[in-house]
Parts: sequence; structure tokens; C-alpha cells
Amino acid sequence: MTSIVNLLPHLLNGIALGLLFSLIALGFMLILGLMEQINLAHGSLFALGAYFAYALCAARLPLPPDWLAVWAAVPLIWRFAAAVVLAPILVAPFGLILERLMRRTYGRDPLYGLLLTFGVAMVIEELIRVVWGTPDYMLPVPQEISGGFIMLDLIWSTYRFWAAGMAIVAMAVVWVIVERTRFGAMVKAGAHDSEIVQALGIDLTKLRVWVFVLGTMMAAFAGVIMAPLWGIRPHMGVDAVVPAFLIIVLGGVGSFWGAAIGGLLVGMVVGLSSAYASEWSMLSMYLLLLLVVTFRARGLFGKKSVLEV
Amino acid sequence: MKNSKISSGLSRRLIMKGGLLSATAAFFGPWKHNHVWAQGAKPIKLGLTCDASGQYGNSGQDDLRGIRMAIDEFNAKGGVLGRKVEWVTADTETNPATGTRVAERFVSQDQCGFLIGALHSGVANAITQVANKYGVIYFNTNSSAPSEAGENCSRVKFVWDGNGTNFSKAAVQNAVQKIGKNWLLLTNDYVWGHTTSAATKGQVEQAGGKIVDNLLVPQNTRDFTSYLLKVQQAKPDVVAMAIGGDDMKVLRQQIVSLKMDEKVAWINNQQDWPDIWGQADTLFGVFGTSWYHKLQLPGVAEFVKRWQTAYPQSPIPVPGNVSYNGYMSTRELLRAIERAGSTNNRAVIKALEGHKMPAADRMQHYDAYIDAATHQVQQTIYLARRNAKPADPTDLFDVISWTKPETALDTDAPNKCKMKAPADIPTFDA
Amino acid sequence: MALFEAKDLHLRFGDRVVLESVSLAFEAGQLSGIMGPNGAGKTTCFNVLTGRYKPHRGQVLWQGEDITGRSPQAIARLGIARSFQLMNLFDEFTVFENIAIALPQTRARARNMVAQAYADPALVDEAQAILARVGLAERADDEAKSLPYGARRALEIGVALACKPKLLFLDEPTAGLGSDGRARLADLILKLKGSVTIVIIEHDMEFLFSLADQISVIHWGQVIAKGTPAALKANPWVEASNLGRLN
Amino acid sequence: MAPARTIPTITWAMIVVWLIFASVPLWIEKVGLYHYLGVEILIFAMYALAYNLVLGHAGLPSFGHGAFFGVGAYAFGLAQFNIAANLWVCLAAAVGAAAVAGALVALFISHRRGIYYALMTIAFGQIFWFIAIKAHGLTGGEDGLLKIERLPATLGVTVFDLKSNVALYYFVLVVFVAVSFLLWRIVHSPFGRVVKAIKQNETRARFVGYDVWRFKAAILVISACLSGLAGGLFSMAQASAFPDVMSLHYSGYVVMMTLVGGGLVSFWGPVIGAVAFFLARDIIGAVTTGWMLWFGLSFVVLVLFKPEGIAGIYQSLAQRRAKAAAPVVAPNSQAR
Repeated sequence: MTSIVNLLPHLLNGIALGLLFSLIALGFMLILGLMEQINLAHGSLFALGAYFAYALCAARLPLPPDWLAVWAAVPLIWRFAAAVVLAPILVAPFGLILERLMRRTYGRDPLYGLLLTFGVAMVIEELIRVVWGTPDYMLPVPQEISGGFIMLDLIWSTYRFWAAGMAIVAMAVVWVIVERTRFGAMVKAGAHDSEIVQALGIDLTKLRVWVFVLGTMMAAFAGVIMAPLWGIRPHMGVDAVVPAFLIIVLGGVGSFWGAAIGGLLVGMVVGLSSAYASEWSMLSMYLLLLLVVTFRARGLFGKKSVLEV
Repeated sequence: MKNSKISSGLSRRLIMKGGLLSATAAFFGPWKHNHVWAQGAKPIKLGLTCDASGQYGNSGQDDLRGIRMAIDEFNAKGGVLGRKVEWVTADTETNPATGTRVAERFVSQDQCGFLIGALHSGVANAITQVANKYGVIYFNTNSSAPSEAGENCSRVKFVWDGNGTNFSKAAVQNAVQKIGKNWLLLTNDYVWGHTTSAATKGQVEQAGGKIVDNLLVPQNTRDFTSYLLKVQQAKPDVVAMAIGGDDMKVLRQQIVSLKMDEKVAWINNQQDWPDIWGQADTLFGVFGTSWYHKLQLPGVAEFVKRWQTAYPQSPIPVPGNVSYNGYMSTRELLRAIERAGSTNNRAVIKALEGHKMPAADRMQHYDAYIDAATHQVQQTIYLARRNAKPADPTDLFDVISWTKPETALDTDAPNKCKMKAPADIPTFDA
Repeated sequence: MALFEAKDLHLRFGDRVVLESVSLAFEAGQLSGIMGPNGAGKTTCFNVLTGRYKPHRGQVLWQGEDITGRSPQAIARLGIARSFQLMNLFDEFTVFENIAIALPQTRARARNMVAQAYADPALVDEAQAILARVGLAERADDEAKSLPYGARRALEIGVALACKPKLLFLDEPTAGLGSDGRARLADLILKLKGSVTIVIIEHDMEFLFSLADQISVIHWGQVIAKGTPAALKANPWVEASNLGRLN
Repeated sequence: MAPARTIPTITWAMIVVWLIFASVPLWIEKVGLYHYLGVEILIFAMYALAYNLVLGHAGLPSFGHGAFFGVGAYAFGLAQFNIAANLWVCLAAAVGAAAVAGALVALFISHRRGIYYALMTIAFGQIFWFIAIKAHGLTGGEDGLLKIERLPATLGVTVFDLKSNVALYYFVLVVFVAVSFLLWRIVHSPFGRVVKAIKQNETRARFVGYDVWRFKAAILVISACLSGLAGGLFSMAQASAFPDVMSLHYSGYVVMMTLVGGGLVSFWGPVIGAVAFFLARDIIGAVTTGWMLWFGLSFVVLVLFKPEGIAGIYQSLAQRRAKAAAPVVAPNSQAR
């Protein structure tokens, strides 16, 4: 029995990780669901979110010194709160530009969208290096949500649970938008049949812009939330985008619950396998993926998609 | 995240200009040189294989600062054998494959006679292979895997840092007796981590301790939660860490934020200065180093001042062990060339092997020497902990002991190290 | 024994019944027609007969042998070819290569990785002959995607013919063609008739009635009537469902 | 009787490419480059050609091809240490191991196409990469498999020593010539044409009687074999095998090389792309630190405006010129 008690912390840790994975995957899923485009630059937008948050929290802004001093004097908790809200907004224009570029690939082989975003990811990563250099940064976390607490006779990171909570909130917001608003209805209709959307007189171009902006902001938000856990470095985007696409394939393209449950599943598998063989734990998510798609070609909750053709 | 070794991925290259000639000039035609130095004497060209990105990007640049300082000092007093010393560097990206290419390029395109620099043992190995092929002398400045002077040693390679075995020898026995017998190892998953942890394990068991677990941590891990959970569950007395570079920064930060720094005794094999700079709050436990900028020895303060004058804009305000190793090794190379009176590789190797370096000259407590059997520099090993009463913002360490090179000597290394006879290496004259 | 027979086919998509006890028989050498309104299940029926979908119940028999559920390629190799309603060509290939790739000679050599694909003059002749039959001999070297609509239709049939079929399924060959095109297509099919067994799905009653030996009417996934064109014209069912009206 | 439709066995383009490569060691140092770079370019040109069999020819977007290249590299080294230190044995091991890896992947993904194919190949690529990093005993982990020898090439009684970069270059060139010739034949063989047909229209290919799954699996295995061969040569060039060639980035690079060069429209496109990639890395890399930024930007522009790549630009220029000369141009679907 002791072994099960020993596993429990790893399971809990896995669930928290899983919620964060879901958060990263969600924005990716929105764009994939409506536009049928794999946005490989998702990770770079995620990284940009983290860097902007760093600039805000650590008061490293291109501002006149006295303004900067005023900003630096603001308590960290307010700076952090500002970063959570502002970073996604600051990253949104990058999403807009990316969407403009993507327009040229609509209606062509989805491969071109994939390649375009691969190139854009590379460019953004290099831009980050130019602006911020190569060193790693840590995002300062306000006292109120950092540190640890004791549970099950172990110390737990407060921030980790706070971050998992934020992931739940963000996912709930997306769920409400997708399932309970007219915008969401249009998005869902578009995901299944863009002809219907046009027949209903909805401006598909505008819809795509909004979905892209929403997806971008989700990516940036995830970047802010993950930054204190993963650290900030130019390459962090790839660390995020690979699990994200994996979760989407696992959960099924175009499914909200697929992304949510896929993320949780991956988190738990990674968490539990790390109890036995921590150095192999990241491999477990790929094996999980293979297992699932071998038996369920479209993932857990996926529907037929034009991507298959 | 663990799967992020792709990191070095979007590979970039940093090629910097050295001396009168720039690397770029070489692209626009055959070798051209302005004969401004010693009546047409060919310059001595050094290839500096320093990381500018990747896990050791920061340390690599600090290494480079030390190396350049030594070169500048020699050029200022008229070069070596009347020849100017020139250098070229490119980013090895903390990536062995890139290291191979850069080394190939330095030797065959830039015609470098000597290669200097490395933090990562994998990169150091890759460069050594190229150096072996051409017979070019290679100075491993800062990679401290015991295997560098053991199974991966080479006649053309010289290892300048104290290694994992040296540090364990200095630290472990004491800790087993004073702190506890149950040890857990946190090991970075590559040669340096493995060999360092193996050395620690040997020392612990010799001292009557026990290894309860050895957790392998992939490079570029950013989320250590699952490892820390396992540490908590295993409840060891001492955790010995062999985690390098930026990984160590993140790990320390996570340990401190969880207040785990007080729950167990942490021993960090070696604490490189660039890894701790700017993170003083997260310094804890006991760690090793080969040099510290506030050692109470003659010449240290003056050296620090020279360094600061050379690099007023440096992101790290004082030289640490990494920059120190870069400086010392380059200086000894240039001196060896002078002693040999030639840049012929066999002659220079001969001038280096067994060479003794007085303590005062190296600004350490004891005399150091280049071990002829392993090509490792045997030197004073310091143990330190966080300084509770810093004299100034850079005074982070409280040096608690210094161990003689003979005491910290890795006695197994000569058996593992199989070198080619000097006559069997290709001759090479820079 | 009929050349090709379908017995009691059932097919569902989810909870929607698409085919319900469909039984059909095609005699060797005859030209049979299948008609019915849009969405009646005609193309789905073809898809079951040619192996694209597997029926939930029922049998497909080829010369008395049960071939139910075999893959499209296995069925194609038996000598059963089909054309598609939405044109399905190898767009980047030349007209010639569209035919050549479908020839059984090419198929027989498809494992060969070193020889040249179309070096055999006999193969080229054969492809040219088929192109001549469908009236495309002059355009052999044009890219398939550059052809005008009618010519693409003809090529579509040409590709099916290149398979050397014993049985040829044509799915709405007249779709999108003008009266001129239809006349030419009718000519072509008449020429083929007799040498190969043909089954045509068709919307255009006049076209079908003028060609077919026998017609089945499918509606709501069921065969509601069967018979010669003459008999069907008189069928009240057909009359009632407004299908027999000539336009 | 109509004339047979044949393609030339040897083309001018082929001869020009081979001759240019053959002359490289004569001048590469004079333009300020170095022999080792030539070896790397040639190996990656071969790799990109092999990769294009899958991407350009079969239309299967593999994003995990680095796995096969890497498996070949490791197999070469492991065969040298554990089986026999013979060049031919080691190269055969590289090809064989890559074939096994290719077959394994093919088993899982040959029923897929498009983006799903890409996603699955990314996943497989990551698995192989991960194993390469973690299986220390076998691969040396992140430090790589070291001390791989440049074995001499024995041909009967003659022995060629490949230790120098120039000798190795010429050896790789011989392999490159053989591989490119073989690929040219494959592309124009009945097998190759069927694969091309499947790329355009999988459904139709099935209905004219082709077992699409087998062809897709076969083309992946062939491509994997030749990628593995290139990987084996690369481990010889580097005297070691490292896991990073198996990473997502390196797999992405070969896609970039192939596309930038124009692999979608031209047989030789991938070769052009590999040359462009390596020269850009070395030349732009010497001038500015962020060479990837500029390369990435030009890649983005190319995908947006000219996905047919450098070869595509050349072809449309040539076509424009031809149009000016003669108004009718016969379209030609043969690989050029």
C-alpha cells in the first residue's frame, strides 16, 4: 500500500502539469479547429508572452529612466498582475500579422501553412535572441503566490497550484466563449463546414482574424503562467509547441474536451512515469500517443477532418 | 522541460573578429596579410571554441574574456617569439556536432595552430577528436568531467579545471562523517554528470556512506518538481548535485522557493561563478571551486583590477573560476611556446608535460603542476558556502577550506588514461 | 448466373440507413442503368460495389464468387473499373500518362524500380489506342489539368477503360456536359457496349433510356423498380415518383 | 507503332551537377571555404535528395526524417565497434538499420496522409531522438558516440585511405553519384510513376488497382535507407554520431533545404537547397550573428510567394524566355 501512497504526490503533480499542458494546447486547438492550420509558431507566441511578462515584472522596459523607476517601485504583485493581463494583449498584434501572412496559404495544401509557421517560429526565436540575448531569465513571482506549503508530509510549490488554478480559469473562459456565445457557435460551425458559415452571411475573414487573436492571446497567457516554472529562454517555444500538438492529436482535432482531457492524460502519464523512471518520463507521452492513435485514428474525441485528405 | 535538448536547435554562430584579420576577410579571397608585425613573421593563430549559446552560453563568454585578456597581455609586450597572437572564435552552441564543425573550420580554414575553450564535456570530446586527427594542441579550459583526464584523455589535450573526483575527494569524507550516511545523487545526464556522480559514489562508499538513489536529470530540464518530490520521499541526509550551467540556476531557484534548502544538506560538486552571478539569493549548501576573486593572496586584487579594466562592460563584474581558467591556461600555453622556442606541437607538448606552476604565480594556496600521465592540471581545491557577511555585492562565497592537489588527486585516472606516444601523433607546426 | 450480383446490401452511417436490402444483378455484355433522385444512395451503392465501403449485411458476387468487403484495389484487379462523378484524374500527369499508369501492363511491372516506365512501344500503342477511342489522341501530351471539361470527362472514362475492365461502372458520366458533349459520350458508350459490361448511374433519363438494356431505380436506399426502359416508362411507381418524366 | 516514351538515362543536368561537385576540392579553399564543409554539403545534398523522394515525389510530409539519418549514423559507429571495422559492413549496417526504422514507422503511418502524416512523423522523430539521448549504453547519450574511424575503402586489392577530408569528399562523391543516379531511375520507373500517381490522387490509384499502402510504405523505407546511408557517411565525417541530427530542428532543416531548393518541382532542387543552406550558414553566419533570422525570413518569403523554390524561380524564368522564343510550350510532367 505504501507504494500507492508514494505515487499519490506524483499523480497530483501530474494533474497540475496536465492542466498546464491543456492550457498550452488550447490556443493551438482553436486555430487548428477553425482554420485547419497547424500553427507551429504557437510556441514562439508562447515565448513572446513570457518575455513580455519578464520585461514588465523585472521592469526592463524601453522607457525613460524616471518612468521606469516609478514602475519598478510598484509592488511586484501588481507588476505581475499587469503582466498576466498585458502580455497577451501585447502579443496579440503578432498574431494579427501572422494571420495576414497565413491568408496566402488558405485553400492551398495545409503543408504550406505548416511550413510558413515553421519559418515564422524560427524568425521569432531569432528576434528574441536579438532583443533579449541568449541567457536564461527567471520571472520573479510575488511573495503571495510563491514558496511552498506542506501536504502529505511533503512540501509543495504554491505557484504550481496557483498556475494550475489559472489554467482552469482560462479554460473555463474559453469553454464559455466556444459553447455559450454566438461567436463560439460561428467558430464551431466554421470548424465543421466553412461553406455553412458563409451561407449564413458570416464574414469568414473576420472570424478567422478573431480566432487567431484569441489563440495567440491564449498562447501568450500560457507563456506568462509557465515562465516561473520553466524559465525564460529563446528556445522555450519548441518545448511548448511539441507537447501541444501531441495533445491535440491525442485528444482529437477540433475538440475542446479532447484538448482538455488529452492534456490531463499526458500530464498524469508523465507524472506517474516519473515516479518509476524519471529520465524516461517524457518518452511516455509519445508512447501514449502511439497507443491511442493506433486504436483510435482520430484521437480520443476527434471528428473527421479535412486534414486527413 | 525535459525534452528540450533541441535547444541548441536554431543554431547560430558567433564569429568574432580577432586582431587585424577578421574571419570574414577569409571569405573574399586567399589569405592576405598586412605585414606590420616583426618583419613578416606569421602570426600565431588561436581558435577559441567557446559557447555563446546553449546551456553554457554564459560561461563560455566568461571563459572567452579570460582567454582574450591573456592574449592581449602577450601582444602588448611584443607577442610570442616575435609573432603576434591572433584569435578567432565561433559559437559551439554547447553542442558536440557544432563543436566538431567549428574545430574543423578553425584548423583547416582559419589555420589555427591551437584550440582553446570548452565548458561541456561532450563538446570538449568532439573538439578533441578533431584535434587528434590533425595533431593540434587543444586546451580544455573548463570542462571538469573526470573522464577528460581519464578514458577520454589525449596526448594533444590539456585539462585545466579541477574535476569531479578532485572536488569529491575534498568534500565527501568530511560530509559523510559530519552530516550523514544516506546520500542521494542528482546527476546531469551526460558525461560530466555521470563521471562526477560515479566519483562521488566511490568516495561516499569508501567513507562508509550509502547511495540511496541516483536521479538522472536530462540537460535543459526546467521543471524539477518531480525530482524534488523524489528527493523528499527518499529523505536522504545529503544530496550531492552534479547539475551544470543554467540548469543549476533553475534547480537552485526551485529548491529555495520550496524552502527545501534547509531540509537536507546539499553539496554541489562545483559551482561555476557565471552560474551563480545574479542569483545570490539562491546560493546554499557546500560547493567546490578552483579559484575565488577575494582569496586573501598576493596578486589577486591586482588581477581583478586588470580584468575589470579590460572588461568594463562585462555582464559579470568580477572574474570567477571560469574566466580564471581561461586566462591561466592561455597564459601557460603562450609561455610554453616561448619555453619550447617553437610552435611545433611535439615541442610545445614537451614543454607543458610535468610543468610546475608556483602557487604565487597562479594565485592559489599551493603549487600546481601539469600531470604528465593525464595532462590534467593538479591544483588547490577550495570548498565554500554562502557568505553570511559579504564585504561587497560580489562577495558571495565564504571559502571554508583549501585542499592540496596531492590530496585531491584522482589516483585512478592514470590507469584509465591511454595516450599515444608523442612520436605517434601527427606533427603540426602553427 | 449474372456476371456481377449484389444480394440484400445494407449500409448504415451512424444511425442513418443509406442502403436497405438492395439487390442488383448485371448480365454479361449488357448495359445496365441505375437511376434515382439526388441523395437516393446511387453513388453509395457504387462505392459498396467497388469496395470503397463495406456493407453491414449482404453479399457482392463476381462470377459467383463472394468478393464482399475486398479492398478497391483487389476488386479493380478482378477487372472491375469505375469512373467518378467528381472527376478523379492524375492532374499533374499528361493525358497519356493518366492512361498508361492504369494499364494492367504497368500494374504488372509496378514493383520494378529501375526500368523505365513507358519504354515498351506496345504499351504506348495501347495507351494511344485507348486515347483514340475516347477521342483524345491529339492531346496525349497535354497536362490533364489543362483539359477542358468535356475532354476531362472523356479521359475519366479512358482511365477506367485502361484498366481493361470486364465490368465498367460509370458514375454520372454526363454530369456538367452540354448536349453536344452528351451526344458524343452516348456515341462512345454505344461503341463500347457489347465489348464490355457497363453499369451507368445517370440522372439524365433520356440519355439512359436510349442506351440501357435494363434499368434499376433506387430511392430512399431501396430498389423500387427494375426492368427494361420500355417497361419502366409504364411503371406507375416511376411515374409517381416523377422520375420517368423526360426532360 | 508509336515511339517508346523514354527519358534519358543520363541528363545534362546530371552531368553538370556531378562535374561541379567533382571540381569542388580544386577551388573550395581558394574561395575561403574548407574541405570539411564540402563533405558536409555533399552528404546533406544526398540526404535531401533521399528525403525529397518522400516529400516531393510521394507528397508525404515527413517531419521526422532526422530519425533515419541519425539511426544510420549510430548504426555505422556501432557496427564498427561491435561487428567489423570494415567500411562496407558499416555502411550496410547504416542502410539496414535505417531500413528497419523506416519499416517500423511505415507500419504505423502509411495509411495516413497530409497533416496527420506530418504529425505522426514528428512524434516518431521525437521518439527516436529521445531514445538516442537516453540509451547511453548504446549511443553515448547526449555526448554522442565517439571515436568512429574513417575506415579505408577496400576494393579488391586496392585500398583507399579516407582519413583526409579530400579523400573522404571523393568517396562521398562516388556514393552521391550512385545514389542520385539510382534515385533518377526510381523516379522514372513504373514504381516511381505509381508513387507519383498516388501523390496526386490516392483514391483513383486505388481504383485502378494499386495497393496504395504498400507503395507509401515502400517509398518511405527506400528514402529511410538512403537517408541512413547519408547518416553513416556523416558519422564518418564527424568521427562521431550525435543525437541532435535527430531533433525536430534538424528534421525541419532538411525540409527547408528541400523546399528552398525547389524539390517540389525539380529533381535537383534538394541539392540546390542543401548548398544554399550550408553556404548561408557559413557566409551569412560569418557576417552576422543571427544568420538564422535572415535565412528564416527568406524561407518565409519563399513559402509565401514562390513555394517552388530556387529551381521554381529558374524554371519560370526559363519558361518566360522560352515563351518569348516560341509561343507554345509543351507541358511536361516528368521530373526535370
